[in-house]
Amino acid sequence: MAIVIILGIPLLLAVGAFFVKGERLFGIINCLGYFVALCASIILFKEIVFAGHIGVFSNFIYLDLLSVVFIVVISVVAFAAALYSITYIRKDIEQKTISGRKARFYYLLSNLFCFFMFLVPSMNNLGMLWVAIEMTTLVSAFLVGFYNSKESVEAAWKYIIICSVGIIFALLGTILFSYAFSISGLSKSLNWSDMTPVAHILDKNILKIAFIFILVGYGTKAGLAPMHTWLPDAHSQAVAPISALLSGVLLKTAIYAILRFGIIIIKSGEFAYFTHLMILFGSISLVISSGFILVQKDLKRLLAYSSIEHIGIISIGFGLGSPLAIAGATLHVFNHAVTKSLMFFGAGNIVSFYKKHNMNAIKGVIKVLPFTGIMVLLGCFALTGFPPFSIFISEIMIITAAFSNGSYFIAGLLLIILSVIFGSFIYHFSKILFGNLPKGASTQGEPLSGKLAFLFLFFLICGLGVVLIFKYKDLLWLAQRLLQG
Amino acid sequence: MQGIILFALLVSTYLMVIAKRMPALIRSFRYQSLLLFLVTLLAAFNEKQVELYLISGMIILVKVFLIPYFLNFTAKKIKLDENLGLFVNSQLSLLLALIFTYCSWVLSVNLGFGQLSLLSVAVSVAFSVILIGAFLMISRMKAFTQVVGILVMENGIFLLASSISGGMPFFAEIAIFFDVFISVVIMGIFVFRINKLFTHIDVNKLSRLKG
Amino acid sequence: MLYFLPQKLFLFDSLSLFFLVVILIVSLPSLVYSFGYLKGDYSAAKIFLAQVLLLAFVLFMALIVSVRNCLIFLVFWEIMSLVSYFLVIFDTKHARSIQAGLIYIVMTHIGTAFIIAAFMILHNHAHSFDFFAIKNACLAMPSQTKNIVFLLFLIGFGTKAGIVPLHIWLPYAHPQAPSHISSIMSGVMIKTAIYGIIRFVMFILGVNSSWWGVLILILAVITCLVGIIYALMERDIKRLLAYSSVENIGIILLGVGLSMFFISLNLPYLAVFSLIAGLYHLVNHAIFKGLLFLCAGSVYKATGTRDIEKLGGLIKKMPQTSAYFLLGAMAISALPPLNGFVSEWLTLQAFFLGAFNVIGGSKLFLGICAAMLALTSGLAAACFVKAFGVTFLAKPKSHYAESAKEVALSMRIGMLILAVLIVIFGLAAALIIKLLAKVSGSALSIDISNMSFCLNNFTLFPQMAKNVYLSTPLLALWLIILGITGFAIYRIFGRGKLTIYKTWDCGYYKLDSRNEYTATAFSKPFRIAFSFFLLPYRKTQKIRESFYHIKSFTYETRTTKIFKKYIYDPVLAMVLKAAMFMRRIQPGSIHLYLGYIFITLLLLLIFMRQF
Amino acid sequence: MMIILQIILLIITAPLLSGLITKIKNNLRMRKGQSVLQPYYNLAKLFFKDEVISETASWIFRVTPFVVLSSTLVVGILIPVFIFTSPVHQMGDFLVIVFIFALGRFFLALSALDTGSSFGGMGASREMFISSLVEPALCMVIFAVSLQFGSTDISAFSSMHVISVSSVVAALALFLITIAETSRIPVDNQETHLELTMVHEAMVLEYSGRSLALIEMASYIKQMILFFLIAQLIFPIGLPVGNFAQILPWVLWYLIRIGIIAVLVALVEVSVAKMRLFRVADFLGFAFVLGVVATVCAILGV
Repeated sequence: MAIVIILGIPLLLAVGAFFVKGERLFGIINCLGYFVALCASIILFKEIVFAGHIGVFSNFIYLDLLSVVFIVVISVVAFAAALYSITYIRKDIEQKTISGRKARFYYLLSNLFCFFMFLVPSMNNLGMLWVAIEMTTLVSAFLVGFYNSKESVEAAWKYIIICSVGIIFALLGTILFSYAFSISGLSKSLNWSDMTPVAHILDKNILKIAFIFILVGYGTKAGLAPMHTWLPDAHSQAVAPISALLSGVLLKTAIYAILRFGIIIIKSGEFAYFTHLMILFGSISLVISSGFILVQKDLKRLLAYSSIEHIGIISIGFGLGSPLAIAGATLHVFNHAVTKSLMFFGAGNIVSFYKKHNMNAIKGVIKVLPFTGIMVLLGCFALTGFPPFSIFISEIMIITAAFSNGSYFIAGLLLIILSVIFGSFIYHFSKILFGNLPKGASTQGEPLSGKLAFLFLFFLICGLGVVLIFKYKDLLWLAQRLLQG
Repeated sequence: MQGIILFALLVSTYLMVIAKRMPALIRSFRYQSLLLFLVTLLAAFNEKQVELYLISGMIILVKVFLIPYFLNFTAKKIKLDENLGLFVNSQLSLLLALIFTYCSWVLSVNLGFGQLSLLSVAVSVAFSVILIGAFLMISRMKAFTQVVGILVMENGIFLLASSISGGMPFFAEIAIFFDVFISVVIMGIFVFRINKLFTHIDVNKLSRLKG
Repeated sequence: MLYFLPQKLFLFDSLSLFFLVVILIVSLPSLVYSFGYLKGDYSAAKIFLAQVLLLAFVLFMALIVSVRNCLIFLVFWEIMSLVSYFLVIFDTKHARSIQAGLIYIVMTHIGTAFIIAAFMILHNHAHSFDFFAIKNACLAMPSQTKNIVFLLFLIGFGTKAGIVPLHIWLPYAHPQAPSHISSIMSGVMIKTAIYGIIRFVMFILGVNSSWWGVLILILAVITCLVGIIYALMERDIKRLLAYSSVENIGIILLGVGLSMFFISLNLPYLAVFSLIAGLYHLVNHAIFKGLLFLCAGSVYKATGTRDIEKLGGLIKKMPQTSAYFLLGAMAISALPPLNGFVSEWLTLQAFFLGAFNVIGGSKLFLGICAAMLALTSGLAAACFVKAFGVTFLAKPKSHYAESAKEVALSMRIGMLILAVLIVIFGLAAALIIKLLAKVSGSALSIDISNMSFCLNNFTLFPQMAKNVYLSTPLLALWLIILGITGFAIYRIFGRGKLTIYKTWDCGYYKLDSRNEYTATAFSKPFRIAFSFFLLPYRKTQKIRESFYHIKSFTYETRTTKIFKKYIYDPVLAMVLKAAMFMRRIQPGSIHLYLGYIFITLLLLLIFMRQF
Repeated sequence: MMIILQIILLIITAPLLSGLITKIKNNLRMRKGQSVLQPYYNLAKLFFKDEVISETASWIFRVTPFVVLSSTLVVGILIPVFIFTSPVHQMGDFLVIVFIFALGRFFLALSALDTGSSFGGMGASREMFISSLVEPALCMVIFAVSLQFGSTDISAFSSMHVISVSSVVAALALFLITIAETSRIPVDNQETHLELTMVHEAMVLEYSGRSLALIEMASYIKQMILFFLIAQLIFPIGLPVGNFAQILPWVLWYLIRIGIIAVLVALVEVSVAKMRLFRVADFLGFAFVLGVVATVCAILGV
């Protein structure tokens, strides 16, 4: 019943946000709740690894390995975000940027947001999956427009419109899938647990067309270029913890959705089709994002584009489809979620101190905020795939897989683009991190809970990097089962 | 019978394409929803399913009354000038709409529906409604048209769903209805906000965030 | 299958041990030196950080040369780059060190990308990352693949080693780091790249066609000349040393490339011999370049400037430092009987022996390479005459030099150790060569039991050469004997008293430091002789009061860094241009964005059959 | 024993050569000219004069004369001039000579910079420039020569007794190099003290008295050795096993050969004008090309 806990806690907290006065207190309750959720998700993971899959409420909620992996990722990032929110929101209140009422509003929405994100991987019915994803859009739109400035409202509008349109195409795709299922003379159902086993008898042609709609639709949500356009706006305007959630896990839930349908496509024997499309979009995302990263001026947009790049890597990884690649991609989902959250928290601190997004106006962060500065520096290296941090491992796995699949072009592209992106990252961050104190600024202390969030994530980045080296066999074993459906 | 309704539905969509002003757009959207309601009602008659009756009831409730009412309400509230701001003038839009219809017919054939069967007509109408909805969103300046566009696309999808797979599972349908309604409300709220901050709802002018 | 944690992780064959020794030889004195060097300039916490980083740096270099698994190698390689980056940017207050660090880390990362590619291709054939598994797989590898892998390795490791034109980062990064770090980077770190080339190309991949050696020889010759010519032009002493590191890498690669060439011609003895020469120069360069950087650091510490035009006369103010620097300069200019001389002699000898044993045009090729090496050593001598002369001799040219004091004890000890090593490696050449023979034998997996390189413990005697000997102790002995003889004659027969007086000033009565010959003036003949490559240009600026009376007149002459100007800058500009162009696809119009989605969808539907 | 003799003979005969060249030059210029023994007088005079050392100078300035002299003498005992093989031939081979000369030059240049006079600096700069261009040419010549008998062994070289095209070309190259190394017209001019023209003289400008004498001595010996090498290339006669009986004709034969070279040098000196410093590069480039030609000839075996 771990899943019920996981789904229940955010709802309870959302309700609680109304009644509990004092955002400080509630912040602590909040992060305790998510800590419980985290533990529950890990237990769930254990269960699934042994049981294979779990269905509750007459398979209304149905989990297999893939779903539970995503649940774990979500719970980790949600916990970190909750931890970080305590200080962040308090700082905002002290600086009079938001009122106490608004803080509670924030907690309400963020909890709903988390709830719907938890819902996505646990839904069995593809229609409900769609609904859940659409709801995440609707809820988080408020969090994007939270500060109610011109930019943030514009970003929110673009976010909501573009994602809704994309998602409508996804709905179309879903319907086509169900059509393909219904004409195959089986009982009417939208459960992937029913579809996957019989995928081979479905009409390939319809499936292919349907998958295009799915890919474009959920791809929009996942931020695959060229449908990524909403992403930098939304991420750069959202509240910092929410930016972390958006780019850390929201994109991944969309990826999850794509994979759900992808598995059906693979099962129906159209593996090459799936591979080509995924790799195509992955490569486009890589190239485009690298260009934007190179000449970016806005700190948070820079991170947003790097999310696009990593989504590209992930989809290439899943596209390659060999166990190694899938293991790599799955790992990358986790690693990127963790690392990117770290970076967004750092960016949040920096921005809230300098009151600017423009990187030309930010100097000497390491002197002003030593802790954040060092964390961001290390995170920057972690994000660009330096050992001993975990992203290096997942990237090397994907590259190895690409080479051993013989797709040298993709591998070469990966290597080149990664180097370019690395270069531009170091360029931007060495500009903002080092250098002398800006006039009138003094070294700032940082409260504990903020530091804890950083350390928790950083521990995961480093720890995983090391631990996985030892656990690679289990990893591959899981990866082989991952896309079994 | 059903064929005629479908044809009328297509026509109502074309009416939207040539609509230059807000009320006209909303009115023709209302027609479209009504026709959609008729289609589902027919399906309900044929298939003798309770859910379908319920669903058609919801259509007439949500799409024919609630949403257009809400849209009109907001439109009055922010008393915008009623022009939609066309990128593409209505004649050309109509031409494009026809082309879209043709494309969707080709697509439906590709999908393997029988030539000129009622099903294929329904599917191609549905697709063309979806495409035209998307086209509306792209080719009209005002924020409202984008909301309407999404609704139109949603209608199209609903038509498709009800015509090819006899609708989705019941609760999914309900959820989707609910969802659509929520989204419209939220978009309405944002239209308010935009109007408050920018003193216009001309989304074409919303271009502070670049690159 | 991917082996993340291999069963057998470490490999301590003689090659690894050799490199471990080299690392230690330079690192320990630098460590000693650092205590004195860091004191005073930094806070205690920062000094602690610096020492920790230094130790980590040394540790990871040691790990690099002792692992036996490509992936682990890669991990340590990257971590080493990371640590060294932090050391380069250690003085975060200087914007220049940030930029230097940027150039360094980016270049080295690009290099690593090539290395990764090479490893992956090898992995495809071997299905393992273990060195020996790959070594076995390489026997059956098609030569086309081998060539590709070789080129990848060459670019990848060449970037780290600073082969021209990939040397671009080196003159930025090395001077900016604290001096003991510079000495380690220049002395050891770039040698890890040489280790990579020897280990992966010669030991694992195995040389299969002669153009590999030829290519490396040509590159090496270019590297030597370019490096030393730039060094001649420099007036920042640490940049000068950095460029001369480029040159010395070239000399080392001459040995290595020659060895490859001979392997492909199946001349085992010569292959071993020339690899010995290369390795010998490698360790020598580690020692004397380490020493020189430490001395430069002492000068910087004592005077606060690195511009040799502002120095001078330090030989009286800092006698020990200057003595060490002189020793280092003599060694690097290959003067007998010091170590640099031995290794350069070995390299030349390798060329000559090779020429005697190959046929036809190769003889000429080798001869010309040898001549170029000779030219390099001539230029190096000139360069270090300039460096030592202008920095330490004559009168102080500015207040920086006048206020100089001899540096702290720990620094002097650090330098002393290396200075002693220079002499030892010069005189005990035969013994060392016996050891190096084993190393290169195992590196090339050639049996050296019936090869002899020395007559006895004092005399080198290449077996293949007809009675050619070299005995540095004997040479030193005779030099001293005859020198003393000369001195004796001077004392005994010489009459007349010795007076100290002003330098002859042609009757111009106040001769001061402004009349001295500057470094720029010293290098002028070279600047003109190599103007086709250096493209020198001058800026003159007159400030006139009237037409007749010029108030002030500034004149500066610069040289063009052609690789930066004609290769790197255009490429960078192009990339940025492309990026700026790409940026235009996102002008902020939501309709356009929706259009993208729509168009993508349509295109996919149209071209569906292609997927 | 023999080697001591050789050194002494070198030391004795070296100034004579210089005097000889000067004499020939003067006569060619239709002058009476100084005596052939003039260099000896100069050395003696210098040796007993007082010495002045610049106050700017450091210990480098003082040790330089001994380093220069000893390095030259080491070459002197390394090359078998009158004897078959030097007893210290284990000390090194042909290539070592290049490096040993470099040692002397290095210190000379440093001492020139040491006094802080701009003449010294100029001389040092030019000297290092010329010598660094000499090195490749010299290396090429040695390469060409040693190709003929597959070794860089000196005794083999000095006992060669066949003359080939390659060795003649090599000799020509070596001749040019010698002109540059011994600071003669057209590269340098020993007689002038005009700052624009002098190179070697500028370096030793600050030296006086005994130190100067030692340096002069060293340069005489160096010149002698280089001439001997040329002579050996053009008139190769295998050396007999050295003993006292045969030494006398040997010295004569040796002197004759040297004399001929001296005449050639003198002819060149009077017939060409000194060239600009930067044309020295072309001059030595030509020497290098000759070296290459010699190598090609050697490869072709002619």
